[in-house]
Amino acid sequence: MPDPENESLFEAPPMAEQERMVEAILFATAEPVTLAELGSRMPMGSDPAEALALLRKRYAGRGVNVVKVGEAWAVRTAPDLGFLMRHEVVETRKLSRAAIETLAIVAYHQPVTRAEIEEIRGVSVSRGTIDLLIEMDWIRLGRRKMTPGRPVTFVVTQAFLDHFGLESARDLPGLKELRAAGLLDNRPPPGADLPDPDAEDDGDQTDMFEE
Amino acid sequence: MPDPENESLFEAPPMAEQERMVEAILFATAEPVTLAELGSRMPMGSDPAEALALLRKRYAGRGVNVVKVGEAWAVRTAPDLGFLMRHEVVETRKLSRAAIETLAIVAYHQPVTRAEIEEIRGVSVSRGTIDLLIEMDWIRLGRRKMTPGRPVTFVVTQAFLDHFGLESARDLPGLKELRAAGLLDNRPPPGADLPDPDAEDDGDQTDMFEE
Amino acid sequence: MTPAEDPFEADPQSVSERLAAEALIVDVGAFEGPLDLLLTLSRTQKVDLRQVSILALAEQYLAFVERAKALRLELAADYLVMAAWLAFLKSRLLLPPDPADEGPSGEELAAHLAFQLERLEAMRAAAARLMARDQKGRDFFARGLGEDVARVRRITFTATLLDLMQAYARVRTRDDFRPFVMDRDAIFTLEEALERMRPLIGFAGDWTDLTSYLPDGWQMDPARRRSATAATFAASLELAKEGRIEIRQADIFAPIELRKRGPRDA
Repeated sequence: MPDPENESLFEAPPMAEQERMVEAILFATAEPVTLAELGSRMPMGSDPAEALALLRKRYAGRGVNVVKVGEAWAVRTAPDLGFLMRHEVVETRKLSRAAIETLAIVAYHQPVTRAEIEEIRGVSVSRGTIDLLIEMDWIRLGRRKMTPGRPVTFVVTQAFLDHFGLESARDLPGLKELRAAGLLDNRPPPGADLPDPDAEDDGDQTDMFEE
Repeated sequence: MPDPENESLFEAPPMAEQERMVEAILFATAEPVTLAELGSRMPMGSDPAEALALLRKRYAGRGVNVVKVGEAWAVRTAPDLGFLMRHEVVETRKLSRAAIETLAIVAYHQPVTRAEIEEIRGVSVSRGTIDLLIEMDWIRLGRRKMTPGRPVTFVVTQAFLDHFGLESARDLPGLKELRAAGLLDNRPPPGADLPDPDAEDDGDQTDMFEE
Repeated sequence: MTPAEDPFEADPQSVSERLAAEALIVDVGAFEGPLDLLLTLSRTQKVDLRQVSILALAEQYLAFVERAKALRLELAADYLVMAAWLAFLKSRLLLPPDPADEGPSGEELAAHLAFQLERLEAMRAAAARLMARDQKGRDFFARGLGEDVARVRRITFTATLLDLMQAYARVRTRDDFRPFVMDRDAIFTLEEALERMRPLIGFAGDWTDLTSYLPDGWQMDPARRRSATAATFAASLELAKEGRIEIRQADIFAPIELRKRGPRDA
C-alpha cells in the first residue's frame, strides 16, 4: 500500500495509470526490470509492487504474461504459444558479391541469358550462384530466347520485388540516376587493380560445356 | 469472416484463442506484421482480422497499444508515457536540414521525382541525401513517372510510417490544408524562361531497357 | 504580389535595411541557394507570403547581389542567374506589356515566384511539424526484449536495394576503370560462330567437314576447340533450320559435313 504520508506530499498517479506505466516499461525495456528500477522510473509516491500485481492479474491467461526472471520482471509470450514463434529468428547473411552482381544484372536486363550475364560481368557465373538465387526465389527461369540455340533466360520474381520494395523491376534507377544520386562513385572500385576478387568464379569456366 | 467450408475441414481455434495468438505474435516482433503474415502463422481457418480487431479494442487506452502502420500492425508504447523511457532512448543520427526537407517533400508530394524535389527546394539535392534516406529505410523507389524520360520517383516506406507513428501517408499533419491551398500541386513555371529543372532527367535513361 | 504598390518605395534604403543586407552577405554561405535567400528576404517585408511584393523582393535581391559584388564576394553562379532573371522580371513588371510579346506576362512570372516561395515555406513548416511528431525510439517504443523461445535457425541471405544498385553500378562502370581485357578467351559464342559461318557457307558448294569452319587459332587448345566446336555445331543447326545448309553424318562419331542448299532444292 502507498505510504499515506507520501501520498499527501506527492500526488501519485491513480493506480490504473501506474499499471499503464509498468506495462509500458516492461514492454519497451530490453532487460527484465526489478521493482526498485520500476519505482525509480515512475513518479514519486507510486507503488510499483501493487501496479505490477494488477498487471500480472490482467495478463493471466493472455497471449503474453508478466513473468518473474530472477529478481526482475518481464513480459513474455505464453509458453503454450511458443510454436507461433518458430519463424521468429532467421540467421541472415550478406549475399556474396558475385551473387549480388548477378542479381543486379538479371534485375536490370531481364529477361537475360546466362551468356549475357557473363558478357556483362566479364567473368563466368558459377552454377552455384544461379542456383542460390533461384533457391532464394529471387530469380526464376523466363521464356527461352528466340535466338539461335533458344537459350533459357532468367527474370526476377515477385518475391524479389517484395524484398526490395519495388513495384516493378522497371522502377530501378538507371546508371545516370545512380550517378546523380551519388550511388556511383567515379573512383575505381576498391581492389580494381588488385587480383580480381571474383577469381573464385574463374576456375571452372569450361564446366558449362561438360553438361 | 471465416469460410464456413474451411471451418468444417480445419477446426479453427476459438476466437479468444486466436486473439491470444495475435497478441503473442505482435508482442514478440519489433517489426509491424501484416494480416497475411498473421494468417500464415496461425492455424488454418483462423480469422486474424477479427482477432486483431478484438485485441485492438482490448488495448485501447492501455500502456501499450495496437497500432496500424501502413498495411501492417504493431504493438507500441502509448506516446504519453515516453517520459518513462528515457533510458531506452537511443541517440539517433541528427539529420541535416536538407535531409529533413527532402524527406518531408517526399512524404507530402509522393510519388515525387528528384527533379521535382529540386524544383521545390530551389537547389540540387546534395550528393548522398537521397542515399542516406534510402539507407535509413525511410524512402524507397516508387513507380517511374509517365513523363518524358520516365524518371524514377521516391515514396516513403512503412518504416517511415512506423517511425513517425502514422497509419498511412494520408495522415501526415496538415496534408489536407496544404492540398486545399494548392501547395502540393505540380505547377510548371509559366513559359520557358526559367531554366527547366527537369532538363537533366530527360536524357536517355530508358536506354538500358531497350535491347 | 501587389503591382499597385509604389515601385520606388523600397529604393531609398533605410539604415536598418542596409544593415540587414550586410548581415545577409556575411551569411551567404548559410543559404541553400537563391530561393532560400529570397524567402529570407521576403520575411523582412513582414507580411503574409501571399501579399509579398515581388517587385520589392527583386529590388532587395539585386541590391544584395550588388553589395556582394562590391565586397568582391564570390557568389555561386546560380545567384547570378537568379539576379539576371529578377532584373528581367523587374523590367517586365515596370514596363507596360508589349502586345507583340507572346511570352508569359510579368505578373504571371511574379505569381509563380510567389507560389514557389510559399510552397518552400509550406514544406519547411511541414518538415518541422513532421519532426515534432512523436517518434519511435524517442516518444514511443517498440518491443525491447527479444523472445527467447526455442528457435529454428534458418539461414537466409540478405541484400538491400542499395547493395543491388551499387552492384549494378560497379559492374557497368568497371570497364571505365581498367584496360580492356578479354575475360573469356576460351569461349566462342554461338553468335560469333553464326557471324563467322554466314559469309563462309556461300562458298561451300560441296560437303565440307564441320571442323574446317572452326576459327583460326581455336583448334589446338582443347578448351578452346571444345567451345568453338560446340558453337559451330549449334550454329550449323540453326542455319539448317533456316534452310540455308544441309547436314549429314555418315555414322556415329563420323565427321559431320555440311553444304550449301541451293535455292532449287528448297
